[in-house]
Amino acid sequence: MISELMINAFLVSIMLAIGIALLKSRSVIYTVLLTSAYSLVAALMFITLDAVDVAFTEASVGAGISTVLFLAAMAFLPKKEEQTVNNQAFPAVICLVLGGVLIWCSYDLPEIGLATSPIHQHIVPEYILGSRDDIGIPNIVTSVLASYRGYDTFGETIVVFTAGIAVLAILKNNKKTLNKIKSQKKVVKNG
Amino acid sequence: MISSTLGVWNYWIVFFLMMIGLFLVIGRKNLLKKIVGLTIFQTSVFLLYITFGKIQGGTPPILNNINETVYSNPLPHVLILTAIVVGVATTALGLSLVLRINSEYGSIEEEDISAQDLIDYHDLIETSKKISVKFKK
Amino acid sequence: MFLAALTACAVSALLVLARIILGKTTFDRVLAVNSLGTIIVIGIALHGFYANRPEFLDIAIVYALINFIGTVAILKLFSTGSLKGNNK
Amino acid sequence: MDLFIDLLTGLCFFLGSLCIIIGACGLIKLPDVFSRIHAAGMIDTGGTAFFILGMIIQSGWSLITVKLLLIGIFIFFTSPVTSHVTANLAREKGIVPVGKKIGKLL
Repeated sequence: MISELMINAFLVSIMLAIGIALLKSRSVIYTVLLTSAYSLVAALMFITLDAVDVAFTEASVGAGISTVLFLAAMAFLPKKEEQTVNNQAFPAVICLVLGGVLIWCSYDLPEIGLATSPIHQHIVPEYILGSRDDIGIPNIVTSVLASYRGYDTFGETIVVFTAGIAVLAILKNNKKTLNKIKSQKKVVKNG
Repeated sequence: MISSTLGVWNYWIVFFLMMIGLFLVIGRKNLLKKIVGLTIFQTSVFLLYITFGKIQGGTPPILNNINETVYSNPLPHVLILTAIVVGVATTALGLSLVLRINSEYGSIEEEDISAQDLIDYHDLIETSKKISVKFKK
Repeated sequence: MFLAALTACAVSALLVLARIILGKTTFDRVLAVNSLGTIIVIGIALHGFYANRPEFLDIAIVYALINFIGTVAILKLFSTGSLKGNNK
Repeated sequence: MDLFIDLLTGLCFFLGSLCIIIGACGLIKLPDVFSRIHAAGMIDTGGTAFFILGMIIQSGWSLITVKLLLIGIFIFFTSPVTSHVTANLAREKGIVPVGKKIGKLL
Protein backbone atom coordinates (compact mmCIF):
# COMPACT_ATOMS: atom_id res chain seq x y z
CA MET A 1 0.00 0.00 0.00
CA ILE A 2 2.45 2.61 1.19
CA SER A 3 5.33 1.03 -0.72
CA GLU A 4 3.59 1.80 -4.03
CA LEU A 5 3.36 5.44 -3.04
CA MET A 6 7.01 5.41 -1.97
CA ILE A 7 8.12 4.00 -5.33
CA ASN A 8 6.11 6.66 -7.16
CA ALA A 9 7.49 9.46 -5.00
CA PHE A 10 11.07 8.26 -5.50
CA LEU A 11 10.78 8.03 -9.27
CA VAL A 12 9.12 11.41 -9.58
CA SER A 13 11.88 12.94 -7.44
CA ILE A 14 14.49 11.48 -9.79
CA MET A 15 12.63 13.16 -12.66
CA LEU A 16 12.75 16.46 -10.77
CA ALA A 17 16.51 16.08 -10.31
CA ILE A 18 16.94 15.52 -14.05
CA GLY A 19 14.79 18.59 -14.73
CA ILE A 20 16.92 20.79 -12.48
CA ALA A 21 20.04 19.49 -14.21
CA LEU A 22 18.39 20.45 -17.52
CA LEU A 23 17.97 24.00 -16.27
CA LYS A 24 21.69 24.31 -15.52
CA SER A 25 23.02 22.60 -18.64
CA ARG A 26 24.77 24.69 -21.30
CA SER A 27 25.95 22.39 -24.10
CA VAL A 28 23.22 21.08 -26.37
CA ILE A 29 24.36 17.44 -26.52
CA TYR A 30 24.15 17.22 -22.73
CA THR A 31 20.58 18.51 -22.94
CA VAL A 32 19.62 15.81 -25.42
CA LEU A 33 21.23 13.16 -23.19
CA LEU A 34 19.27 14.40 -20.19
CA THR A 35 16.02 14.40 -22.19
CA SER A 36 16.66 10.78 -23.14
CA ALA A 37 17.23 9.82 -19.50
CA TYR A 38 14.11 11.78 -18.52
CA SER A 39 11.97 9.81 -20.97
CA LEU A 40 13.41 6.54 -19.67
CA VAL A 41 12.50 7.35 -16.07
CA ALA A 42 9.08 8.65 -17.17
CA ALA A 43 8.28 5.33 -18.80
CA LEU A 44 9.21 3.39 -15.64
CA MET A 45 6.93 5.79 -13.79
CA PHE A 46 4.09 4.96 -16.21
CA ILE A 47 4.56 1.26 -15.46
CA THR A 48 4.33 1.81 -11.73
CA LEU A 49 1.14 3.82 -12.34
CA ASP A 50 -0.38 0.80 -14.20
CA ALA A 51 -0.30 2.40 -17.66
CA VAL A 52 1.42 -0.40 -19.56
CA ASP A 53 0.49 0.67 -23.10
CA VAL A 54 1.53 4.24 -22.42
CA ALA A 55 4.87 3.01 -21.12
CA PHE A 56 5.39 0.96 -24.26
CA THR A 57 4.65 3.96 -26.48
CA GLU A 58 6.74 6.33 -24.40
CA ALA A 59 9.69 3.93 -24.47
CA SER A 60 9.69 3.48 -28.22
CA VAL A 61 8.47 6.92 -29.30
CA GLY A 62 9.51 9.28 -26.51
CA ALA A 63 12.90 7.83 -25.67
CA GLY A 64 13.77 6.35 -29.06
CA ILE A 65 12.40 8.40 -31.92
CA SER A 66 12.57 11.77 -30.14
CA THR A 67 16.24 11.32 -29.26
CA VAL A 68 17.14 10.29 -32.78
CA LEU A 69 15.14 13.22 -34.20
CA PHE A 70 16.96 15.66 -31.93
CA LEU A 71 20.32 14.18 -32.89
CA ALA A 72 19.50 14.28 -36.61
CA ALA A 73 18.57 17.94 -36.27
CA MET A 74 21.67 18.69 -34.18
CA ALA A 75 23.93 17.45 -36.96
CA PHE A 76 23.05 20.61 -38.93
CA LEU A 77 22.92 23.06 -36.03
CA PRO A 78 25.55 24.93 -33.99
CA LYS A 79 26.64 22.77 -31.08
CA LYS A 80 26.90 25.32 -28.27
CA GLU A 81 24.50 27.76 -26.74
CA GLU A 82 25.83 31.30 -26.65
CA GLN A 83 26.47 32.73 -23.22
CA THR A 84 23.91 35.50 -23.13
CA VAL A 85 23.83 37.91 -20.22
CA ASN A 86 20.15 38.66 -20.52
CA ASN A 87 17.93 39.10 -17.52
CA GLN A 88 16.07 35.91 -16.64
CA ALA A 89 14.34 37.21 -13.54
CA PHE A 90 11.03 38.02 -15.22
CA PRO A 91 10.35 34.52 -16.65
CA ALA A 92 11.50 32.97 -13.36
CA VAL A 93 9.04 35.10 -11.38
CA ILE A 94 6.20 34.18 -13.76
CA CYS A 95 7.01 30.47 -13.41
CA LEU A 96 7.28 30.62 -9.61
CA VAL A 97 3.97 32.46 -9.23
CA LEU A 98 2.18 30.09 -11.59
CA GLY A 99 3.68 27.06 -9.82
CA GLY A 100 2.62 28.45 -6.45
CA VAL A 101 -0.96 28.89 -7.65
CA LEU A 102 -1.03 25.35 -9.04
CA ILE A 103 0.33 23.89 -5.78
CA TRP A 104 -2.25 25.88 -3.84
CA CYS A 105 -4.96 24.38 -6.05
CA SER A 106 -3.57 20.87 -5.59
CA TYR A 107 -5.11 20.64 -2.10
CA ASP A 108 -8.52 20.32 -3.75
CA LEU A 109 -7.41 17.39 -5.92
CA PRO A 110 -8.28 13.87 -4.76
CA GLU A 111 -5.47 11.85 -3.17
CA ILE A 112 -3.57 9.52 -5.45
CA GLY A 113 -5.17 6.11 -5.83
CA LEU A 114 -8.49 6.82 -4.12
CA ALA A 115 -11.10 4.53 -5.68
CA THR A 116 -13.93 6.93 -4.82
CA SER A 117 -12.61 9.93 -6.76
CA PRO A 118 -15.00 11.30 -9.42
CA ILE A 119 -12.96 10.22 -12.44
CA HIS A 120 -13.59 6.54 -11.72
CA GLN A 121 -17.38 6.80 -11.33
CA HIS A 122 -18.92 7.75 -14.60
CA ILE A 123 -18.30 5.80 -17.79
CA VAL A 124 -15.35 3.54 -17.07
CA PRO A 125 -17.27 0.63 -15.45
CA GLU A 126 -19.39 0.39 -18.58
CA TYR A 127 -16.29 0.30 -20.74
CA ILE A 128 -14.74 -2.47 -18.66
CA LEU A 129 -17.90 -4.59 -18.74
CA GLY A 130 -18.48 -3.84 -22.43
CA SER A 131 -14.92 -4.77 -23.33
CA ARG A 132 -15.43 -8.14 -21.66
CA ASP A 133 -18.94 -8.87 -22.99
CA ASP A 134 -19.44 -6.99 -26.27
CA ILE A 135 -16.06 -6.60 -27.92
CA GLY A 136 -14.07 -9.48 -26.53
CA ILE A 137 -10.59 -7.95 -26.55
CA PRO A 138 -8.78 -8.55 -23.26
CA ASN A 139 -6.90 -5.24 -23.45
CA ILE A 140 -9.39 -2.54 -22.43
CA VAL A 141 -7.18 0.29 -23.73
CA THR A 142 -7.21 -1.21 -27.20
CA SER A 143 -10.96 -1.69 -27.24
CA VAL A 144 -11.59 1.89 -26.12
CA LEU A 145 -9.02 3.26 -28.56
CA ALA A 146 -10.28 1.40 -31.60
CA SER A 147 -13.97 1.04 -30.91
CA TYR A 148 -15.49 3.42 -28.38
CA ARG A 149 -13.20 6.31 -29.28
CA GLY A 150 -12.45 5.31 -32.85
CA TYR A 151 -13.03 8.74 -34.33
CA ASP A 152 -10.43 10.26 -31.99
CA THR A 153 -7.84 7.83 -33.30
CA PHE A 154 -8.88 8.66 -36.86
CA GLY A 155 -8.32 12.37 -36.13
CA GLU A 156 -4.92 11.53 -34.63
CA THR A 157 -3.80 9.84 -37.84
CA ILE A 158 -4.91 12.94 -39.78
CA VAL A 159 -2.84 15.15 -37.47
CA VAL A 160 0.26 12.98 -37.88
CA PHE A 161 -0.20 12.90 -41.67
CA THR A 162 -0.51 16.69 -41.80
CA ALA A 163 2.62 17.10 -39.68
CA GLY A 164 4.55 14.78 -41.98
CA ILE A 165 3.50 16.71 -45.08
CA ALA A 166 4.37 20.00 -43.36
CA VAL A 167 7.85 18.73 -42.46
CA LEU A 168 8.44 17.67 -46.04
CA ALA A 169 7.21 21.01 -47.37
CA ILE A 170 9.42 22.99 -44.97
CA LEU A 171 12.57 20.98 -45.57
CA LYS A 172 12.13 20.80 -49.35
CA ASN A 173 15.19 22.17 -51.13
CA ASN A 174 13.45 25.02 -52.95
CA LYS A 175 16.42 27.05 -54.17
CA LYS A 176 14.55 28.30 -57.24
CA THR A 177 11.94 30.20 -55.25
CA LEU A 178 14.63 31.49 -52.89
CA ASN A 179 16.66 32.87 -55.78
CA LYS A 180 13.51 34.43 -57.24
CA ILE A 181 12.78 36.18 -53.92
CA LYS A 182 16.38 37.40 -53.63
CA SER A 183 16.39 38.79 -57.16
CA GLN A 184 13.12 40.58 -56.46
CA LYS A 185 14.66 42.10 -53.33
CA LYS A 186 17.64 43.29 -55.36
CA VAL A 187 15.31 44.87 -57.91
CA VAL A 188 13.51 46.72 -55.13
CA LYS A 189 16.80 47.88 -53.59
CA ASN A 190 18.24 49.11 -56.85
CA GLY A 191 15.03 50.88 -57.65
CA MET B 1 0.90 12.37 8.02
CA ILE B 2 3.39 10.60 5.76
CA SER B 3 0.57 9.03 3.80
CA SER B 4 -1.19 12.35 3.22
CA THR B 5 2.05 14.03 2.13
CA LEU B 6 2.82 11.19 -0.24
CA GLY B 7 -0.75 11.44 -1.54
CA VAL B 8 -0.13 14.84 -3.06
CA TRP B 9 3.64 14.60 -3.59
CA ASN B 10 3.23 13.48 -7.19
CA TYR B 11 1.10 16.51 -7.99
CA TRP B 12 3.65 18.91 -6.52
CA ILE B 13 6.57 17.47 -8.44
CA VAL B 14 4.50 17.36 -11.62
CA PHE B 15 3.75 21.07 -11.20
CA PHE B 16 7.44 21.79 -10.61
CA LEU B 17 8.30 19.91 -13.80
CA MET B 18 5.68 21.89 -15.69
CA MET B 19 7.22 25.12 -14.46
CA ILE B 20 10.71 23.93 -15.48
CA GLY B 21 9.36 23.26 -18.98
CA LEU B 22 7.65 26.64 -19.12
CA PHE B 23 10.84 28.37 -17.95
CA LEU B 24 12.86 26.61 -20.64
CA VAL B 25 10.34 27.79 -23.24
CA ILE B 26 10.05 31.45 -22.21
CA GLY B 27 13.40 32.06 -20.51
CA ARG B 28 15.96 30.58 -22.90
CA LYS B 29 17.00 32.19 -26.15
CA ASN B 30 18.17 29.02 -27.90
CA LEU B 31 15.46 27.55 -30.14
CA LEU B 32 16.54 23.93 -29.59
CA LYS B 33 16.30 24.43 -25.82
CA LYS B 34 12.80 25.75 -26.30
CA ILE B 35 11.75 22.54 -28.03
CA VAL B 36 13.33 20.49 -25.24
CA GLY B 37 11.25 22.56 -22.82
CA LEU B 38 8.11 21.74 -24.79
CA THR B 39 8.95 18.03 -24.49
CA ILE B 40 9.37 18.33 -20.71
CA PHE B 41 6.07 20.18 -20.41
CA GLN B 42 4.30 17.51 -22.45
CA THR B 43 5.66 14.66 -20.37
CA SER B 44 4.64 16.33 -17.12
CA VAL B 45 1.07 16.73 -18.40
CA PHE B 46 1.04 13.05 -19.35
CA LEU B 47 2.20 12.17 -15.84
CA LEU B 48 -0.60 14.27 -14.32
CA TYR B 49 -3.25 12.47 -16.37
CA ILE B 50 -1.89 9.01 -15.64
CA THR B 51 -1.67 9.85 -11.94
CA PHE B 52 -5.40 10.60 -11.95
CA GLY B 53 -6.12 7.17 -13.42
CA LYS B 54 -4.33 5.13 -10.75
CA ILE B 55 -6.35 3.12 -8.24
CA GLN B 56 -4.62 1.84 -5.11
CA GLY B 57 -4.17 -1.92 -5.32
CA GLY B 58 -5.37 -2.04 -8.90
CA THR B 59 -3.76 -3.85 -11.80
CA PRO B 60 -3.14 -2.72 -15.39
CA PRO B 61 -6.38 -2.66 -17.43
CA ILE B 62 -5.90 -5.99 -19.17
CA LEU B 63 -8.63 -8.48 -18.41
CA ASN B 64 -7.75 -11.66 -16.58
CA ASN B 65 -10.15 -14.39 -15.62
CA ILE B 66 -10.34 -13.60 -11.90
CA ASN B 67 -13.64 -11.96 -11.04
CA GLU B 68 -12.78 -9.59 -8.19
CA THR B 69 -9.91 -7.78 -9.88
CA VAL B 70 -9.71 -3.98 -9.58
CA TYR B 71 -8.54 -2.38 -12.81
CA SER B 72 -7.02 1.08 -13.04
CA ASN B 73 -8.85 3.65 -15.12
CA PRO B 74 -8.16 3.00 -18.84
CA LEU B 75 -9.58 6.25 -20.18
CA PRO B 76 -6.57 8.56 -19.39
CA HIS B 77 -4.29 5.92 -20.90
CA VAL B 78 -6.20 6.16 -24.18
CA LEU B 79 -6.03 9.95 -24.22
CA ILE B 80 -2.33 10.00 -23.44
CA LEU B 81 -1.58 7.33 -26.01
CA THR B 82 -2.99 9.71 -28.61
CA ALA B 83 -1.18 12.68 -27.10
CA ILE B 84 2.27 11.04 -27.16
CA VAL B 85 2.12 10.34 -30.88
CA VAL B 86 0.82 13.84 -31.65
CA GLY B 87 3.56 15.24 -29.40
CA VAL B 88 6.28 13.55 -31.45
CA ALA B 89 4.70 14.93 -34.64
CA THR B 90 4.80 18.40 -33.08
CA THR B 91 8.45 17.96 -32.09
CA ALA B 92 9.37 16.92 -35.61
CA LEU B 93 7.58 19.95 -37.05
CA GLY B 94 9.31 22.30 -34.61
CA LEU B 95 12.72 20.81 -35.35
CA SER B 96 12.20 21.20 -39.09
CA LEU B 97 11.25 24.84 -38.54
CA VAL B 98 14.44 25.32 -36.52
CA LEU B 99 16.50 23.76 -39.30
CA ARG B 100 14.91 26.07 -41.87
CA ILE B 101 15.53 29.11 -39.67
CA ASN B 102 19.15 28.06 -39.27
CA SER B 103 19.65 27.72 -43.03
CA GLU B 104 18.07 31.14 -43.59
CA TYR B 105 19.64 33.19 -40.79
CA GLY B 106 22.73 31.17 -39.93
CA SER B 107 21.91 31.13 -36.24
CA ILE B 108 19.37 29.70 -33.81
CA GLU B 109 19.78 32.33 -31.09
CA GLU B 110 16.69 34.48 -30.76
CA GLU B 111 18.60 37.76 -30.41
CA ASP B 112 20.64 37.24 -33.58
CA ILE B 113 17.49 36.48 -35.53
CA SER B 114 15.61 39.54 -34.30
CA ALA B 115 18.65 41.77 -34.93
CA GLN B 116 18.88 40.55 -38.52
CA ASP B 117 15.16 41.12 -38.94
CA LEU B 118 15.55 44.66 -37.66
CA ILE B 119 18.35 45.40 -40.14
CA ASP B 120 16.24 44.02 -43.00
CA TYR B 121 13.31 46.13 -41.86
CA HIS B 122 15.32 49.35 -41.86
CA ASP B 123 16.73 48.52 -45.28
CA LEU B 124 13.22 48.03 -46.58
CA ILE B 125 12.06 51.37 -45.16
CA GLU B 126 14.97 53.22 -46.74
CA THR B 127 14.47 51.67 -50.17
CA SER B 128 10.76 52.43 -50.05
CA LYS B 129 11.61 56.04 -49.18
CA LYS B 130 13.90 56.21 -52.23
CA ILE B 131 11.18 54.77 -54.44
CA SER B 132 8.60 57.24 -53.18
CA VAL B 133 11.06 60.11 -53.75
CA LYS B 134 11.53 58.92 -57.32
CA PHE B 135 7.79 58.80 -57.86
CA LYS B 136 7.42 62.39 -56.58
CA LYS B 137 10.01 63.58 -59.04
CA MET C 1 12.24 -9.87 -1.52
CA PHE C 2 11.34 -8.07 -4.73
CA LEU C 3 10.96 -4.87 -2.74
CA ALA C 4 14.49 -5.25 -1.37
CA ALA C 5 15.83 -5.76 -4.87
CA LEU C 6 13.92 -2.70 -6.05
CA THR C 7 15.48 -0.71 -3.22
CA ALA C 8 18.94 -1.76 -4.35
CA CYS C 9 18.03 -0.62 -7.87
CA ALA C 10 16.87 2.71 -6.46
CA VAL C 11 20.11 3.28 -4.55
CA SER C 12 22.28 2.51 -7.55
CA ALA C 13 20.05 4.65 -9.78
CA LEU C 14 20.66 7.59 -7.44
CA LEU C 15 24.43 7.05 -7.58
CA VAL C 16 24.40 6.78 -11.38
CA LEU C 17 22.28 9.92 -11.59
CA ALA C 18 24.90 11.74 -9.53
CA ARG C 19 27.50 10.71 -12.09
CA ILE C 20 25.28 11.99 -14.93
CA ILE C 21 24.98 15.38 -13.26
CA LEU C 22 28.58 15.67 -12.00
CA GLY C 23 30.31 14.03 -14.97
CA LYS C 24 33.29 15.87 -16.41
CA THR C 25 33.29 14.73 -20.05
CA THR C 26 30.48 13.68 -22.41
CA PHE C 27 31.71 10.09 -22.38
CA ASP C 28 31.14 9.83 -18.63
CA ARG C 29 27.61 11.00 -19.13
CA VAL C 30 26.90 8.66 -22.04
CA LEU C 31 28.25 5.75 -20.01
CA ALA C 32 26.14 6.72 -17.00
CA VAL C 33 22.96 7.13 -19.09
CA ASN C 34 23.55 3.67 -20.52
CA SER C 35 23.94 2.24 -17.03
CA LEU C 36 20.78 4.04 -15.90
CA GLY C 37 18.94 2.40 -18.81
CA THR C 38 20.17 -1.03 -17.76
CA ILE C 39 19.09 -0.43 -14.17
CA ILE C 40 15.66 0.67 -15.41
CA VAL C 41 15.30 -2.50 -17.50
CA ILE C 42 15.99 -4.54 -14.37
CA GLY C 43 13.56 -2.35 -12.44
CA ILE C 44 10.73 -2.92 -14.95
CA ALA C 45 11.17 -6.67 -14.79
CA LEU C 46 11.31 -6.63 -10.99
CA HIS C 47 8.24 -4.41 -10.73
CA GLY C 48 6.30 -6.83 -12.92
CA PHE C 49 7.04 -9.64 -10.48
CA TYR C 50 6.41 -7.39 -7.49
CA ALA C 51 2.91 -6.46 -8.76
CA ASN C 52 2.12 -10.14 -9.43
CA ARG C 53 1.55 -9.62 -13.15
CA PRO C 54 4.81 -10.50 -14.90
CA GLU C 55 3.33 -10.47 -18.40
CA PHE C 56 4.69 -7.05 -19.18
CA LEU C 57 8.30 -7.96 -19.83
CA ASP C 58 7.91 -6.93 -23.49
CA ILE C 59 8.47 -3.35 -22.41
CA ALA C 60 11.79 -4.34 -20.88
CA ILE C 61 12.82 -5.92 -24.19
CA VAL C 62 11.94 -2.72 -26.07
CA TYR C 63 13.89 -0.75 -23.50
CA ALA C 64 17.03 -2.81 -23.84
CA LEU C 65 17.01 -2.16 -27.59
CA ILE C 66 16.07 1.54 -27.46
CA ASN C 67 18.77 2.22 -24.88
CA PHE C 68 21.43 0.73 -27.14
CA ILE C 69 20.19 2.64 -30.21
CA GLY C 70 20.13 5.96 -28.36
CA THR C 71 23.62 5.55 -26.93
CA VAL C 72 25.18 4.52 -30.22
CA ALA C 73 23.42 7.35 -32.07
CA ILE C 74 24.77 9.93 -29.61
CA LEU C 75 28.30 8.53 -29.87
CA LYS C 76 28.07 8.43 -33.66
CA LEU C 77 26.98 12.07 -33.80
CA PHE C 78 29.79 12.96 -31.43
CA SER C 79 32.43 11.22 -33.51
CA THR C 80 31.53 12.15 -37.11
CA GLY C 81 29.28 15.18 -36.76
CA SER C 82 26.42 13.61 -38.68
CA LEU C 83 24.27 10.50 -38.51
CA LYS C 84 24.83 9.25 -42.06
CA GLY C 85 27.88 7.62 -43.64
CA ASN C 86 31.22 6.92 -41.97
CA ASN C 87 33.27 9.77 -43.34
CA LYS C 88 35.47 11.48 -40.78
CA MET D 1 10.37 -26.97 -2.47
CA ASP D 2 8.86 -23.48 -2.47
CA LEU D 3 11.18 -22.46 0.31
CA PHE D 4 14.16 -23.78 -1.62
CA ILE D 5 13.14 -21.78 -4.73
CA ASP D 6 12.66 -18.65 -2.67
CA LEU D 7 16.05 -19.11 -1.02
CA LEU D 8 17.78 -19.52 -4.38
CA THR D 9 16.01 -16.44 -5.74
CA GLY D 10 16.96 -14.46 -2.67
CA LEU D 11 20.59 -15.47 -3.05
CA CYS D 12 20.59 -14.44 -6.71
CA PHE D 13 18.95 -11.12 -5.90
CA PHE D 14 21.47 -10.48 -3.13
CA LEU D 15 24.40 -11.09 -5.45
CA GLY D 16 22.80 -8.96 -8.17
CA SER D 17 22.15 -6.09 -5.78
CA LEU D 18 25.75 -6.30 -4.61
CA CYS D 19 26.94 -6.15 -8.22
CA ILE D 20 24.88 -3.14 -9.23
CA ILE D 21 25.67 -1.19 -6.05
CA ILE D 22 29.39 -1.87 -6.42
CA GLY D 23 29.15 -0.84 -10.07
CA ALA D 24 27.34 2.39 -9.24
CA CYS D 25 29.86 3.23 -6.51
CA GLY D 26 32.61 2.57 -9.01
CA LEU D 27 31.02 4.97 -11.47
CA ILE D 28 31.19 7.65 -8.79
CA LYS D 29 34.60 6.81 -7.34
CA LEU D 30 36.89 5.84 -10.20
CA PRO D 31 39.00 8.62 -11.74
CA ASP D 32 38.46 8.62 -15.52
CA VAL D 33 36.38 7.24 -18.40
CA PHE D 34 38.52 4.21 -19.13
CA SER D 35 38.30 2.92 -15.59
CA ARG D 36 34.63 3.81 -15.23
CA ILE D 37 33.87 1.49 -18.16
CA HIS D 38 34.78 -1.43 -15.86
CA ALA D 39 32.18 -0.31 -13.35
CA ALA D 40 29.52 0.07 -16.04
CA GLY D 41 30.40 -3.40 -17.26
CA MET D 42 29.84 -4.71 -13.74
CA ILE D 43 26.27 -3.36 -13.83
CA ASP D 44 25.62 -4.66 -17.33
CA THR D 45 26.93 -8.18 -16.85
CA GLY D 46 26.89 -9.14 -13.19
CA GLY D 47 23.78 -7.25 -12.20
CA THR D 48 21.55 -8.28 -15.10
CA ALA D 49 22.79 -11.87 -15.10
CA PHE D 50 22.04 -12.49 -11.42
CA PHE D 51 18.70 -10.66 -11.46
CA ILE D 52 17.49 -12.47 -14.58
CA LEU D 53 18.66 -15.80 -13.17
CA GLY D 54 16.70 -15.13 -9.99
CA MET D 55 13.57 -14.19 -11.89
CA ILE D 56 13.86 -17.27 -14.12
CA ILE D 57 14.07 -19.48 -11.02
CA GLN D 58 11.03 -17.72 -9.61
CA SER D 59 8.87 -17.86 -12.74
CA GLY D 60 9.23 -21.54 -13.55
CA TRP D 61 9.05 -22.70 -17.16
CA SER D 62 6.72 -20.52 -19.27
CA LEU D 63 6.66 -17.73 -21.84
CA ILE D 64 8.04 -15.36 -19.22
CA THR D 65 11.26 -17.36 -19.12
CA VAL D 66 11.75 -16.89 -22.85
CA LYS D 67 11.20 -13.15 -22.54
CA LEU D 68 13.69 -12.93 -19.67
CA LEU D 69 16.24 -14.88 -21.68
CA LEU D 70 15.70 -12.50 -24.62
CA ILE D 71 16.38 -9.49 -22.38
CA GLY D 72 19.53 -11.14 -21.09
CA ILE D 73 20.76 -11.95 -24.60
CA PHE D 74 20.10 -8.40 -25.84
CA ILE D 75 21.92 -6.79 -22.95
CA PHE D 76 24.81 -9.25 -23.22
CA PHE D 77 25.28 -8.43 -26.89
CA THR D 78 24.78 -4.67 -26.74
CA SER D 79 26.76 -3.84 -23.60
CA PRO D 80 30.24 -4.73 -24.94
CA VAL D 81 29.51 -2.84 -28.16
CA THR D 82 28.64 0.31 -26.23
CA SER D 83 31.70 0.01 -23.99
CA HIS D 84 33.99 -0.55 -26.95
CA VAL D 85 32.58 2.40 -28.92
CA THR D 86 32.85 4.69 -25.89
CA ALA D 87 36.44 3.71 -25.13
CA ASN D 88 37.51 3.94 -28.75
CA LEU D 89 35.96 7.38 -29.18
CA ALA D 90 37.41 8.67 -25.93
CA ARG D 91 40.89 7.58 -27.07
CA GLU D 92 40.37 9.21 -30.46
CA LYS D 93 39.23 12.48 -28.92
CA GLY D 94 42.45 12.63 -26.93
CA ILE D 95 41.50 11.79 -23.39
CA VAL D 96 44.63 10.61 -21.58
CA PRO D 97 44.16 7.77 -19.06
CA VAL D 98 45.13 8.56 -15.49
CA GLY D 99 48.56 7.22 -14.60
CA LYS D 100 49.72 6.66 -18.18
CA LYS D 101 53.30 7.61 -18.85
CA ILE D 102 53.21 9.72 -21.98
CA GLY D 103 54.83 8.00 -24.95
CA LYS D 104 55.07 4.54 -23.41
CA LEU D 105 51.85 2.65 -24.13
CA LEU D 106 49.61 2.76 -27.24
